[in-house]
Amino acid sequence: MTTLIAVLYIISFSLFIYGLMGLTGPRTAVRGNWIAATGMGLAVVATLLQPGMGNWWLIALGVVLGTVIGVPAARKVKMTAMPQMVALFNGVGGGAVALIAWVEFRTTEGFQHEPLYVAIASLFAAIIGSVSFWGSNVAFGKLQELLPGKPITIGKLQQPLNAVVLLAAVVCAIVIAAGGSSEWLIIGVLVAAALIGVMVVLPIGGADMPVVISLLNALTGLSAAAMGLALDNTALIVAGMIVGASGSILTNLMAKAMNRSIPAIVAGGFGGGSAAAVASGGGEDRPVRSTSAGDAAIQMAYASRVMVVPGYGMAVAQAQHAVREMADLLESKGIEVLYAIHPVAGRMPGHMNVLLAEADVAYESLKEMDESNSQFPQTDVALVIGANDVTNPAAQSDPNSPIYGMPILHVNASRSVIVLKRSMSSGFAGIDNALFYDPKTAMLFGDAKSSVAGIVEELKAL
Amino acid sequence: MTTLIAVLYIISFSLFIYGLMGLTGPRTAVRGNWIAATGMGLAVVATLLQPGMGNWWLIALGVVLGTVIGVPAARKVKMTAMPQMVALFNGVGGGAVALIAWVEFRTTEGFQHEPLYVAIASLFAAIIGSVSFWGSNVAFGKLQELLPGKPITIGKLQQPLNAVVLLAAVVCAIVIAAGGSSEWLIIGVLVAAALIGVMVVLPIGGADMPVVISLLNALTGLSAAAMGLALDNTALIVAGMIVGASGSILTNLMAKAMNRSIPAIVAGGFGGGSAAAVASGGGEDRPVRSTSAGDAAIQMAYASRVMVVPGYGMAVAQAQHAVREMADLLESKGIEVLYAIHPVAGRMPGHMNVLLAEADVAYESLKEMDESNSQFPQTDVALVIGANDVTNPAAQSDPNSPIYGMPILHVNASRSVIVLKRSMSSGFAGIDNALFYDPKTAMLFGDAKSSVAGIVEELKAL
Amino acid sequence: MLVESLAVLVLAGFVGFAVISKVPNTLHTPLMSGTNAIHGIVLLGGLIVLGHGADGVLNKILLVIAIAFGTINVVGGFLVTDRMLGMFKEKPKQDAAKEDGK
Amino acid sequence: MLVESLAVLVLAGFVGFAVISKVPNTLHTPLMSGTNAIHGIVLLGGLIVLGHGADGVLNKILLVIAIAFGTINVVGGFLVTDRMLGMFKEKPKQDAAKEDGK
Amino acid sequence: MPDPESPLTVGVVKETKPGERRVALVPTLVGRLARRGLRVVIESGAGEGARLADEVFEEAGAEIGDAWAADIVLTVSPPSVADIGKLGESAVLAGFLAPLTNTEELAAMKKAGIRAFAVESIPRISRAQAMDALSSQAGVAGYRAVLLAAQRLPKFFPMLTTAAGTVPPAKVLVLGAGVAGLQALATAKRLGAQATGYDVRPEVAEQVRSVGASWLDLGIEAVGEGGYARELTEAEREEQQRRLTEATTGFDVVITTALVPGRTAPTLVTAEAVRGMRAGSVIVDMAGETGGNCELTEPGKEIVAHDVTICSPLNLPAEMPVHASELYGRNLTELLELLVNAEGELVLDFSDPIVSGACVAGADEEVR
Amino acid sequence: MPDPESPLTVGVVKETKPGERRVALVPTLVGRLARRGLRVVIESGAGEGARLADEVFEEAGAEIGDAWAADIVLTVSPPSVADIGKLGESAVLAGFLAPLTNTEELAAMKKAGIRAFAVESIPRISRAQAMDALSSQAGVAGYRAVLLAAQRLPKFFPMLTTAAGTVPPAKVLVLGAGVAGLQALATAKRLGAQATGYDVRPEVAEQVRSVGASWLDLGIEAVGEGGYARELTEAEREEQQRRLTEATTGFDVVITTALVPGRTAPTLVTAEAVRGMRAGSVIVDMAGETGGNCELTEPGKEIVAHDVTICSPLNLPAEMPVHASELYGRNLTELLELLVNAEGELVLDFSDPIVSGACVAGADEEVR
Ligand SMILES: NC(=O)c1ccc[n+]([C@@H]2O[C@H](COP(=O)([O-])OP(=O)(O)OC[C@H]3O[C@@H](n4cnc5c(N)ncnc54)[C@H](OP(=O)(O)O)[C@@H]3O)[C@@H](O)[C@H]2O)c1
Ligand SMILES: NC(=O)c1ccc[n+]([C@@H]2O[C@H](COP(=O)([O-])OP(=O)(O)OC[C@H]3O[C@@H](n4cnc5c(N)ncnc54)[C@H](OP(=O)(O)O)[C@@H]3O)[C@@H](O)[C@H]2O)c1
Ligand SMILES: NC(=O)c1ccc[n+]([C@@H]2O[C@H](COP(=O)([O-])OP(=O)(O)OC[C@H]3O[C@@H](n4cnc5c(N)ncnc54)[C@H](O)[C@@H]3O)[C@@H](O)[C@H]2O)c1
Ligand SMILES: NC(=O)c1ccc[n+]([C@@H]2O[C@H](COP(=O)([O-])OP(=O)(O)OC[C@H]3O[C@@H](n4cnc5c(N)ncnc54)[C@H](O)[C@@H]3O)[C@@H](O)[C@H]2O)c1
Repeated sequence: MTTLIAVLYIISFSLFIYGLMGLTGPRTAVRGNWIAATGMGLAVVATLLQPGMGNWWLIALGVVLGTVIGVPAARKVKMTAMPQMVALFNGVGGGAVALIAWVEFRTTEGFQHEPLYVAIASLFAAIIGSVSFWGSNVAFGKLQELLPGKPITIGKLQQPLNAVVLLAAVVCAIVIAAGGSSEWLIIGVLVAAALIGVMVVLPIGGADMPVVISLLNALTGLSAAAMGLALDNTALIVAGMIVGASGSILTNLMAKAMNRSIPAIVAGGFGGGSAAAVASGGGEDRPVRSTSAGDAAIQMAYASRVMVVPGYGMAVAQAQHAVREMADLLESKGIEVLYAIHPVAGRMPGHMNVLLAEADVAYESLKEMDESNSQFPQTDVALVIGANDVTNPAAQSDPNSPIYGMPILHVNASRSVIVLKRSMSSGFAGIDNALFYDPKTAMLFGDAKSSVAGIVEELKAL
Repeated sequence: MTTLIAVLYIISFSLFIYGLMGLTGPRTAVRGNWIAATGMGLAVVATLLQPGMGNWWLIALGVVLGTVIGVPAARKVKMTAMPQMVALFNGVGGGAVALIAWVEFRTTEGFQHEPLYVAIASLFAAIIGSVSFWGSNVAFGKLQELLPGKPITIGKLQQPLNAVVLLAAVVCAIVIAAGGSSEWLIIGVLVAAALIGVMVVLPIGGADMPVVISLLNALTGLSAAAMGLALDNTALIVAGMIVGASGSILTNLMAKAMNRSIPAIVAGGFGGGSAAAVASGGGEDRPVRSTSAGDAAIQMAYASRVMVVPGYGMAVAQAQHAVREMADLLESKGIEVLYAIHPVAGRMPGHMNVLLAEADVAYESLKEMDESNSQFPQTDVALVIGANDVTNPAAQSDPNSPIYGMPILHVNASRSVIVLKRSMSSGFAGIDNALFYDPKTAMLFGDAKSSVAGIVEELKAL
Repeated sequence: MLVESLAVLVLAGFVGFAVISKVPNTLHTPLMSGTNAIHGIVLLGGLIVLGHGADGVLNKILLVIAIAFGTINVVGGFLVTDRMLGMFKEKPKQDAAKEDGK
Repeated sequence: MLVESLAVLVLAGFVGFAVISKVPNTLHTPLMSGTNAIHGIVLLGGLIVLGHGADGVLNKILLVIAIAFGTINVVGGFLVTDRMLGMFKEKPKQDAAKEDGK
Repeated sequence: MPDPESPLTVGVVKETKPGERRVALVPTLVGRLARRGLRVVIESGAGEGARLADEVFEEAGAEIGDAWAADIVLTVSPPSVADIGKLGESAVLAGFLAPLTNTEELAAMKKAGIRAFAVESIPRISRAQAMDALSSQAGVAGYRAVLLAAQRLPKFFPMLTTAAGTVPPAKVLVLGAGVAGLQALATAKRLGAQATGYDVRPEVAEQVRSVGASWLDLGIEAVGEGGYARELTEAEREEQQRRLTEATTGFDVVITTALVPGRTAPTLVTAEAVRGMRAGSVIVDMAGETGGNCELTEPGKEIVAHDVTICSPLNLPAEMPVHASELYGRNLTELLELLVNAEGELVLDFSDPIVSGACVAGADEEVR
Repeated sequence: MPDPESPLTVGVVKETKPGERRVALVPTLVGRLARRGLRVVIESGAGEGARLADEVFEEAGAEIGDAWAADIVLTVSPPSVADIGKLGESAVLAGFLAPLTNTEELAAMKKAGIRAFAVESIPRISRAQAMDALSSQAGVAGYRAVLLAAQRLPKFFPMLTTAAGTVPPAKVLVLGAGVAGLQALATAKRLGAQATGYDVRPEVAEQVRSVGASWLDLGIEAVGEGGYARELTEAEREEQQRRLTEATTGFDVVITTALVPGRTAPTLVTAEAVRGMRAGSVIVDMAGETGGNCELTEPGKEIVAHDVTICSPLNLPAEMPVHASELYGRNLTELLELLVNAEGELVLDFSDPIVSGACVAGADEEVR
């Protein structure tokens, strides 16, 4: 029986790994997720097959409770509230670890007859689990706007206070490992860890939350692995460690994609450094959504029509060749690519034509303004490359604007808009563009040529 | 002590993995190899630390013998003979496994008091080890031209014979596992496996040898892993299995790169299908070296000067934009890129100029024939893109050639030449080009535009 | 026992490390969510400890909560991940367009 | 014992699988050579069996040969790989050019 | 005032200036004006220069008749005092009117009570871009200037490596990178020349590079009002000339477009610079109208001095009458659509900066 | 025979044909001939058309003098019978000699004992590419033809989207895709036009596409000897005309280059096709010399028929004399280097297919 269970465990963690591999590519992600879920089902079945299992009713109670709470929560949450949902799920996972460690402490009278490594692993699991539970809950609260999203600090005291609490947790843990068996010790560990979780996450700004959640996720994985060591359960060890490792890499990737460093974020939590600042240029404090070449690539790769809207910035960057290459790639995937040419895009009559002809773009795919405007509503992605004034809705809506009365390209009639430019600064007319603050719009900052080259690369990798 | 050894083993296989990761990238490969070697040293030390080790003199004898034979062999082998050297090293590894399994059989009196899995693992190791030893030796013999390079078969009998021998090996093994302890049984296993090794590799043509060696390499890895299971040695299990898995992937990659399928190759060995046919088009049977976009990319990435030699094929493929992109990438790596423009390249005066100007190649990097010819000797890679007649040495050497007397670009004065064209077929003048058979020349077959695009992709991945 | 587990631990770490190499940004959040669901495996810990009979009411309560937590983590995690991946499902493009239109 | 070993085996397989994803063709042969050197680890098997005392002359002879074989595999393998990787070493380009000139 | 029964008429006159082949309206636009309730009257033969026969206009819905008697009269070049006499009372006149130089004609218009709109005077604000005839015609001129230079140059523009030797690319310098200059740069580059641009306004450097040309940096700046260049000081001008003379020597083709509206064109290419150029080189001076940017220019003529061909075409857009007329006609149509409301009534809203800016005669009375 | 003290002289004569601005040698090549031991004598004013003053030749080492009296005389266009009389006895003459049409002149040469080498007759083998004056001048002609068409067309070549509307790209059709045709296609494409090519030789389709143009497939083939097209049969010709007439209608510019050496040029553009073209369209007929590819062509003239401008320039390369002379001069120099050995002696090796092929007078005697 144990052999069978062990083999099932091996199969199940193999499924986790295989599923995870799938999750890293857009085409295999959906299937990957269900493969991992299958692995999980197998692991649960294998565990229930263990000889001498009892307390079936209580087990059923727990599972039913979890299902009843978890399924509707996952089903009903709005797409925009996904991140906090993940935070919550992560938190309860950490909570479970902490609780199990606590019970282990209680049933073994402070790990008295267990090998030292079991005690250490359990205590590690308890601390990290508790940190993760409380940290995740604070993250959830912030994202759900139950707590203020802005960093909350208690000033200079933050850092020493964090240090003291951490020390308390470690000391309690050492006393237990050394033989202490008073229940207050484990409660001390759990509470101190809880305080750390709360105090580290509270001072972190909302923009950094996804990275923090990912970090807590990796930590929960590690705590699960530690719990696996303590319980001598291969499935726990492997699954936990994989999550710990891949979660760390992922956290790093996410931080990089957002141009943040993990130490800086965590230091922020510890009271050092300043908290996140969202990229902004024009002194505007309206929120701007910025995106990456990878996302832009995926968005376009799954579109059926893309409209390229070139402007002076494409000319300055001399990005026309790169744009053509991108369009070729998209077309080879069966996506229709058109170009919306505004009459005064650029700085001379026919500026865009000259450049696109140089890059050998077919004349037929160049659309005049009127035709373009009737096409935008059937367009999945409008890719604005260094155009600004010619897309500015102020020309239609604001009689005081210097460009009032100029016909424009209604790019925001399309399903989504990606704007490639170097900063939030204005174009020829020197005025702000409301398009950039539209919820449909994502900004890809950087020189147009290198941004497009980046997209090309990502498209090839898909 | 055992704990220390176990930890050392863990460290050592971690070094293997880390080293292997390094070996997959050109920049980290050298270091990766030495990291893996360090891991190996550690594993040996850890093993020698085992309590109760003896026979030190004999051990020393074996190690000294191996070193005395291995080091000079590795040092002196010519670069062109590397593949057969690898085959030989792989073979002795397999041989070692087979010998150890044999001794295990002898010292345990046919695995009589060992768990079944030990017997199975040992027998598996014995079979695979022996196959690998003999197969590798045949591969070595073929590459070293001790055996004829052409496929050797015994006709229709091949397949049934192979089957019979395989059956014999398996039957002997089963009898042993079931309790048989006659030494003839294990000898039977080893000999039958040896026969398989020889008979499967003999019918495979020389061109497929690298793939076969890689396959045997993966098999030796698996046999090492099996031996590790039998000896309950983590280091052996992990290292062997990693080689088994990565070796399989690698074999697959190699086969793909050579446009061959592994089943087809092995089937060839088993007497089915026909053996490898080297790509050839012009009915010529002189050998032509073909290369891949990846190799071309690496060759250029590590050059200091690349000369692009465009011809009519670049025009037909309209590859000029892709060529420019490639040159930009190379230049960003600090490599000098020049274009050698032959006066009659293409089909009209100035054909290449028109195209390269369209792609915005700087006029300064276009070199006339005379200047180009004086630059080739200082050029690392001459990249001939769809040019043919204008590089044909027959124009200088063969008074009967229709192009005799036409000045040509002396591309083969450069350190290496890569020719991009679709086939071995001839150019405007309709004559064969000796350049393509020059040992310095590698052919990259395919439409010039897609070949260059492939090189661009590989350059980005470096 | 410990050392074999350590070997497993280290190898699992390498697997986790090697699997995540280049992930497009769009998949960061689903991937995080997916790994999050996988560490719901802690549910197994609850099952084992409770299944092997933890005495005392408090222990039982704590473990039931732990199991419930673990279950939420697992079930919710996979479901949420699946929803996030909606955009990558076999696309019935026309329908999606129609939905927008409605 | 066996099952823990199996877990290790499977994980190691995944590691091997995940590590080799995209390798430029030029590195195929050095990589093959490098993995070849690593399976020289069978040397350890010889050491263990001989070290723990194999009786009989034939056994001893066989094991000494096995150890010699393993050593050749390891030592030769790493050295040959290193030579193959010559082109990727920190390039003293000028020297190479001069060598050609000589 | 206007009667739906007898709609406003728009007259398109036949140009009389020698060499003027453009026409102020093309047949495709007749329908557009008709939709505004306007009747188009074409002077017979008005479209001849642009190869637009009277019948083609008629097919499009226009009438052939006395265009000068129409309510609104469209011209390409400024009408003479005699022509102004042919206009009806309180007629509206629109076209190039050269308000800064044709003072006599302007006085005649004012006296005759004509309400005249000069396209040159339309303020260059974003909303007015579609009416910007200066831009549309400058674009044509820039393109034609390069064709002219390529015709006159006894060499290839592009680089060509051939069996009979390699021909280097021509080096083209464009002085003044406004609309015409940029178009010239882009066209020269297209034809394969090495194009270099220069302008006093330093921010133009980016624009020059954005058409793929390179920038000649002399280190002199002069930015004036409304996006136009200001006149340079005496010292600046000398310095500029000195440095330009040095730089010019190496070019095969020099195209000059530097105008400061209403003032004599600055001398950018001195006689010394011409002497320094290679035999066979070509200068196309587009500023001939205001005296020319080259010291040796004879406006309207093509001369050879020091073995350098110096062309000073005064009306390049007229050499490409079909598209030039098409673009110009659309500019005027846009302007008319601002002056005539949806009911086809003339409504001059002088609070609109375009209307007040463009109006060079007849505004004062109406505004007060 | 030749005396090292008195080296062979090479004479470069002044062209007399009206409009011929090329010269058979340029100063940069004088030194190259001198290195072969040849003395170059230039007729005064020979370089004028290409803006090459006598002094420039002198600086390069040439003498001004009686070029007709030289041992070897280089010309651009075929000399008249009178000119042939000026040649010294057994002089060598090289240049365009029109051997297939100028029968009278050829007879005069033979009678005078002149050894004449016609560059038109050099076989088109690889080794002779550097002497291939047909190719080098055809390249020039193709480029100039497009410039001419762009000048005459009252429209833009490139597509331009502007505030005053969008201008579509000009559609250019090139009939006959030899050297001149390909160069024309490439140049038209460069200028932004939509270029389409057609030829009877089907293998040219790939070449047309290789310069970025598209191919007009009519389904008629005719491949002759030596890479030239053969004459079509009557039926084929009719079918071709019918289909071409249909296709031609949509184009703004048609450039024809279809020659079959020594025969009347095929009629590719019928009067009907011209009638079908839009007003203002342009035809450049490069085959004017042999009658023209367009039915309405008047060789050497520019006419307007059915509102279509039909140009038939007979000597396009002469309009770009500097580079045309440079390329032509190099072709002749390569030929001379084949006729004169390293010691500066004239050695006519009639076993060489180039020498025997090019020699149109004086060969028979020597060979036997
Ligand atoms: N076509 C004509 O004839 C003509 C003539 C004169 C004036 N204009 C005027 O010019 C304007 C044209 O509109 P438009 O939308 O084309 O241009 P625009 O409004 O001037 O905007 C261009 C945008 O491109 C961005 N950009 C510049 N360099 C870039 C680079 N290297 N990479 C990426 N982005 C870059 C700039 O933002 P960052 O700095 O943030 O990157 C800028 O906001 C109109 O206002 C028009 O009236 C046109
Ligand atoms: N420049 C002139 O004025 C002129 C005029 C007339 C003739 N010629 C003659 O043309 C020749 C020019 O020499 P060249 O070296 O430029 O050309 P070439 O000798 O004609 O060779 C071109 C090569 O390009 C390859 N190719 C064709 N399409 C390709 C594609 N899509 N992708 C990759 N490769 C492709 C062909 O091989 P695959 O089919 O195997 O791909 C062919 O061998 C000379 O013989 C010259 O005398 C020149
Ligand atoms: N509203 C709009 O969108 C719009 C439309 C068209 C033009 N404009 C702007 O109007 C301005 C002028 O346009 P234009 O094409 O009619 O130009 P222009 O014909 O008035 O002048 C041509 C160029 O010559 C330059 N110049 C003047 N004196 C010079 C000197 N001494 N040396 C060198 N260069 C000199 C000027 O700077 C100008 O760039 C530009 O800024 C242009 O962007 C704006
Ligand atoms: N040896 C060489 O490398 C070399 C050099 C130059 C030219 N050539 C070859 O010589 C040939 C002709 O060159 P050219 O440029 O002097 O051409 P050309 O002036 O002799 O003829 C022009 C073109 O017109 C075409 N043509 C003839 N009759 C036609 C008809 N009825 N309809 C349509 N097209 C017709 C011909 O096929 C030819 O392509 C080409 O094959 C060219 O490749 C070879």
